[in-house]
Amino acid sequence: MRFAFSEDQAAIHDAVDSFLTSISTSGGTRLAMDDGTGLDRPLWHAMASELGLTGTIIPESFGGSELGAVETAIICEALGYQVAAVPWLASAVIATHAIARGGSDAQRSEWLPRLAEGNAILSFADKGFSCQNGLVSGTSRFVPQGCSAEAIIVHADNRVYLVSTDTEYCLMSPQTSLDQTRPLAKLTLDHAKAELLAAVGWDEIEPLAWTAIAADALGGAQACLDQSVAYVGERVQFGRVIGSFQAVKHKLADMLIGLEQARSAVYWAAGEIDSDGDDARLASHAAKSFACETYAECAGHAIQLLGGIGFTWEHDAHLYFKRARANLSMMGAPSWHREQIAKLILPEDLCA
Amino acid sequence: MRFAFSEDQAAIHDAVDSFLTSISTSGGTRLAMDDGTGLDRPLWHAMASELGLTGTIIPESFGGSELGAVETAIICEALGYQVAAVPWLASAVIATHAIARGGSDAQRSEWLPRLAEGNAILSFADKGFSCQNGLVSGTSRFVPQGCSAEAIIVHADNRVYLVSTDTEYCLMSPQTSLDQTRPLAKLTLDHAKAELLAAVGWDEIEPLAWTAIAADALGGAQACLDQSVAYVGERVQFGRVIGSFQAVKHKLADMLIGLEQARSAVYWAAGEIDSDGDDARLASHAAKSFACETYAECAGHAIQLLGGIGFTWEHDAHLYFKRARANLSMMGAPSWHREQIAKLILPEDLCA
Amino acid sequence: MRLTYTESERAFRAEAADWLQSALSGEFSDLRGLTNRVSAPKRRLEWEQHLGQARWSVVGWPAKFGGRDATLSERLIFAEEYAAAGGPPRLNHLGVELLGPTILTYGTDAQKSVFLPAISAGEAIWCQGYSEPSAGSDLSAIRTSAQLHGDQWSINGQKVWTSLAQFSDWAFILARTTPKSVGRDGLSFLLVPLDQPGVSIRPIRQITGDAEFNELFLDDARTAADNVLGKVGGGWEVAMSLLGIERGVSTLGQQMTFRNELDAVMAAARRNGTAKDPLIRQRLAQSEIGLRLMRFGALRMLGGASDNQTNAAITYKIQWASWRRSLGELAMDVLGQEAEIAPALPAGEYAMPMLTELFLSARADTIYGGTNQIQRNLIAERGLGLPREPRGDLKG
Amino acid sequence: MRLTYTESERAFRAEAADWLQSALSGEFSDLRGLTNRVSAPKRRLEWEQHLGQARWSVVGWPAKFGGRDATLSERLIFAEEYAAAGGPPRLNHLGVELLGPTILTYGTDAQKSVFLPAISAGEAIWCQGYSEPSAGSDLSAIRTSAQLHGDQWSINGQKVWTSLAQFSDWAFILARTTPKSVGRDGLSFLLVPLDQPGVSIRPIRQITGDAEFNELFLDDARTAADNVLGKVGGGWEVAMSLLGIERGVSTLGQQMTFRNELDAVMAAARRNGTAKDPLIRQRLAQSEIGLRLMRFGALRMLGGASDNQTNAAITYKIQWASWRRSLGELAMDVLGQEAEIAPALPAGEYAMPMLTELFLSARADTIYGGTNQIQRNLIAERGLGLPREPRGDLKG
Repeated sequence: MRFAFSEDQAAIHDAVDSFLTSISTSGGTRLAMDDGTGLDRPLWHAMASELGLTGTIIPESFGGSELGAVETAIICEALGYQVAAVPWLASAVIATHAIARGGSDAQRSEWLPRLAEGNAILSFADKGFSCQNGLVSGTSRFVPQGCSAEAIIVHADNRVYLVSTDTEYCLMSPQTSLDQTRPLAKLTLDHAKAELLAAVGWDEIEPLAWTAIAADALGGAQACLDQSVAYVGERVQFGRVIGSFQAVKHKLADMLIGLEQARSAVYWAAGEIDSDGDDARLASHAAKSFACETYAECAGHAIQLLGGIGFTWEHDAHLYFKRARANLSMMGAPSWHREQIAKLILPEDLCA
Repeated sequence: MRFAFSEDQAAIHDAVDSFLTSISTSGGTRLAMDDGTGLDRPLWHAMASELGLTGTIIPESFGGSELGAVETAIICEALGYQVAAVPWLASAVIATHAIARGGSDAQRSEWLPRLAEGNAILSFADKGFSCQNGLVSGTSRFVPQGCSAEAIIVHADNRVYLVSTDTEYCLMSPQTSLDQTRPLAKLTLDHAKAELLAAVGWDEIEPLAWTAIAADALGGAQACLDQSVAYVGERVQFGRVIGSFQAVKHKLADMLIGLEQARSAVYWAAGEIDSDGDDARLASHAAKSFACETYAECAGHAIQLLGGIGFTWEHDAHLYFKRARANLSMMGAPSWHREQIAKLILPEDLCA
Repeated sequence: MRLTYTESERAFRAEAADWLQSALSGEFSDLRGLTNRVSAPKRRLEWEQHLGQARWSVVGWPAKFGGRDATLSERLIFAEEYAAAGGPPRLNHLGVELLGPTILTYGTDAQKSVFLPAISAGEAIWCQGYSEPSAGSDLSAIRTSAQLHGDQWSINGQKVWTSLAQFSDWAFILARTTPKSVGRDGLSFLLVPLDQPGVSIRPIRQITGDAEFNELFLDDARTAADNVLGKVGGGWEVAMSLLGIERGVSTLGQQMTFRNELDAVMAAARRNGTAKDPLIRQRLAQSEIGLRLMRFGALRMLGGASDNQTNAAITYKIQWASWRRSLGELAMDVLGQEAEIAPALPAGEYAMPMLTELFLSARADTIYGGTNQIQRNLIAERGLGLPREPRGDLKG
Repeated sequence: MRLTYTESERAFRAEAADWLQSALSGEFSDLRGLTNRVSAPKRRLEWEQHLGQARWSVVGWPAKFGGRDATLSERLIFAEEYAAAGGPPRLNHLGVELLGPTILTYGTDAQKSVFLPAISAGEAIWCQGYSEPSAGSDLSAIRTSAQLHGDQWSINGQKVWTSLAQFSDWAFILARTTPKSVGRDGLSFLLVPLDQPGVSIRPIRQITGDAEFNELFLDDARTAADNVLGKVGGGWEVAMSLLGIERGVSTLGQQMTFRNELDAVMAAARRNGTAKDPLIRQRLAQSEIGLRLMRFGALRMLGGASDNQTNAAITYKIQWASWRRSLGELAMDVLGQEAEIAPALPAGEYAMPMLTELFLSARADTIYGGTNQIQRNLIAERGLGLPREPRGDLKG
């Protein structure tokens, strides 16, 4: 039993970190916000071509690097740190995971190589749909970066379908959403032809998806802490840097306390998924609820510590604050995840 | 509309405060704890004989001073401040209120004059009983100062009964309870003869009872704050009085913020009861839940601020801490009271 | 303690309700239910003037300045009815609620007769110039200077977080009139017209997408020598008195807005069924409690209750700011992902639904007018007598 | 990252489980399930010795001092099995978990060979003398002095909050060996036998009714000149290293106790039906999460994870202390008024049911070993590099 990154994992961590630190800027994110796509194309292409990050969970035989959940979490964390506006979570993690795990050889051959190269962008719709006779119908207003996706992984009754967006039975419309770094689109399917990804159930997709969102939250929370620490170390009021006041120090300490637990949660969940452990579901519920709440708190504290500046559009604090909120509600609110944990630890037949 | 004490109320406030400050000591409370009764007899007799406090809500015709809920709250607050070990809440407020409001002329004549003089001590049992053919049966382990009571006000199916403890059908046994200032006794009634207090329902007793507990909590919380402020103004660590550290100041500020709201809650509820307002029930639920939680927090913070000292038996902090807990659970936990408020503000037929 | 209304209070309520109802369902029906503080400034200016003509703009002021000499109860009643009728945010909030009462306390007769009628009539809209880039929590670090040149003050410096300055005619600003003075000494409270070459205003876009706040640049801005409120050099006292008012009577109207906001959250919870969720019910109940306690706290503070009136006042700002922040979070949890979607807007524009905007804007509540941290200092020092923190000697 | 166990780890687990099962269902069955830290001291001393004879008392220590050279995983496994078997609180917790590892780091060969076998064999029970009446949060304000007289230290002063001193043979104490030194300098870490005329011990009764803590009066208490751990004058470093251990590996065993406590709360909730209450379910789930995260936090901290290992360590104390305090409150809410009742006891005695005692004793967790406030300072200063607060010049 060992709870630390392997050498390979540590190397990936360092490589991704230094790559993103050098190439990802909030300027890129803001351009992607302004044009409404939430898609920082230069960054996305660099991720694909320079580090092959778009294919990390794709089998080597389809052009990927076949890495695990821990590596996925490492990359999510780094992208979250940058509030990067890329469809990584929706396309390279969730949709790719569904196809790699659930697709037939034909489906895998059709999609995985293009996904690995970053040439195909997909998204997912986790609620609001039903399927009859291979035709999917329903509406979801919550499809991340849906307007950039050529196909959607759709969940209906625990089965997973692949639906092209390029048909008359599919209507995808843009919306202004709170978090503009991953804008939510409205998807309506009206008896749209769907391919079943037969080898996987939606519940098998969830743990990695939850953990990936949690890892994004972890990275974002760390960024909020780092930016706050930097600011309070420089800002002077009452003749002292404000970082010398206990009210400020203790708030930052609380952020670090939360973050450290969130970090344990994310990598515990990823480790459980990688080792097919009995606790994979428990751990990913824990990671999703804990890390996302920590992010929301840290992003809120950052605004508070930055004062007026943190409340301006110009400062990046609100990008984190809004993404934190989006992470919180995406694929189940914290209280829902905790209730699922309660179901696991308090089996009904054991209750009075 | 005026939300301030009348001149009479202010005078009662000052008189009770200075009387109790001069006569009530935690030494008296501790003696009452040690002998297991939770009954500081010298204090009780002084309350009765010197200020007539045992008869405040009794009509003048029965020897009382016929005061209202605001005055009751004022006295509860003062007794809570002293963690006084007297059966005021159970006997002089709840039981007396039940008889004064619900008793026949005969019942009132039998009990109220003796209650007014402090010569009769009663208690109450709010759950665990049923009545058939005028005979009450059941068990409660939560009768405050029950071993000192000659009769008990028993709630069964929203009716209110008066049961003597001096019969073979009534078994009252002492227990060691967390809060020794108002020890809980175990009461078992086995077809005990009961007198119905016909003119009142238990639900009519509740608002004043809840408000009285809340007022006790308010006083206790204020004492915790005052004692903490005094201590941190003297204790030196790191070459400074610890009250100059923001971590300490801000905790105390939070205590005051809670207290001020608790104060509004208690006197709002008392005012609503006195003016028979539509919101009497809402307000007393609010007071009970808010003030009791504030007390629990303030008592906990006081221990934290006092450090090791606050954790000793010798220091009074634990008397407050334990009484705060007892107030919290007596007659409905805060979450139960909030759920009742939710029922009032979200009538079911208006919900989707 | 009297929680019921008198006959004449009930009559006052009926009169106010009738007038508001007729105005907001007639000529000003476009403003009914508006909640955004930067929307429709031109119409809201007309609304100020309409209120003024009917003597409903400043009911608590003396009649000779355009008010009705309303009692505290009546002011509360008017605020309740204003909110119930869906009255829009007051464009002249700062003039009506903060500066006016301060002029009533510190103004000369001449100042009163010039400035107060203009406020009550909706002819002079005011904004507040306190904070500066280096003087935020530490307000006494103000650097903006003012020097008397003949019969005029010449003012130089920069203010920030100046709410609604872009719609205002005047600003009340705190400036250093004693050269080389430090801290609270040597400051004066100046009344400065904004329509002049020495003043420029740059709106600051906020996380809501709106620009309610502004930067205010003063480059040899001018005002008449007697446009000082209180004593020259005595500005700190006036400024603090105004902040006290901000925490005091001005809050009753605000509470009615809070009532509307909480009602909107409850309505949303009923609509989508989360009103049946026990966790949500707890939080809705707690919000209801919090709002009621603010109301009675304000009444205690304003009603001359002898029991710790100061403490009620001093704890009020952090109470409402924290309450509203929690309400914003509750609203988001009630609505779930729904709250994160707005109707499609032109690219580059950004506006969220009302309850989402509440969630965002509430993040400023715990910052402006003294952060929650500064409030706790103040409560500990003034309310509990604890020692102040040692000041450092670094320059900002 | 490997979350599974190896073959040899599974074998170690089986061996430990077998031994513990047989000991605690046989000769020591009276101690099984005991949770109170002051109960049955004599039997628990025998238990220490029994563990020592079978080399289960200090599994992580080198074999030559009575241990088994256990790996981190094995230590974790032993702690899990110890808790699962219902092993009682270790009477020599301070010797085994804190002092022993510190001697392994700082001790001379002579000290190791004298003190370590005595600890592992359960022949020397230890307590800790750090805090003093004027040196609590500010530990460096220690006044207890020690002066060398010939081949002996003479020690004078007073220690407080000395856990389990009444059952101990030795104390490790921090004393000022450089006269007139201040702060962290001039302190030494002394090993002092308690059975001597210069030492008196007064138990302090706590809010639980028990007396786990003591005052320790040192009036010309004596110890041999070479009973100094680390350098003379270098006691601060040794003391801090020990506190680091307190926050480190010693916590794994403690977590198993937490597991038992949480299980007891869950069992109570199932029994009385509150396990169906959605509010209680949220809090039980959150407690479960918190406990799991402590476990993985500890593994991260101890397992040489490169990612912020220090931060994991530095945030650990406040995590568990706050977690346990919440658990105590949850336990009370689960049990309701039931929790407030104990079986009738003789007058003057006071003992609460196990979960109520948890509620009470948890109030000390956020105080001893550095209050939550001190922990936050430490986290901000060491973990985040924020500046220290200015020190004052008042005398305590």
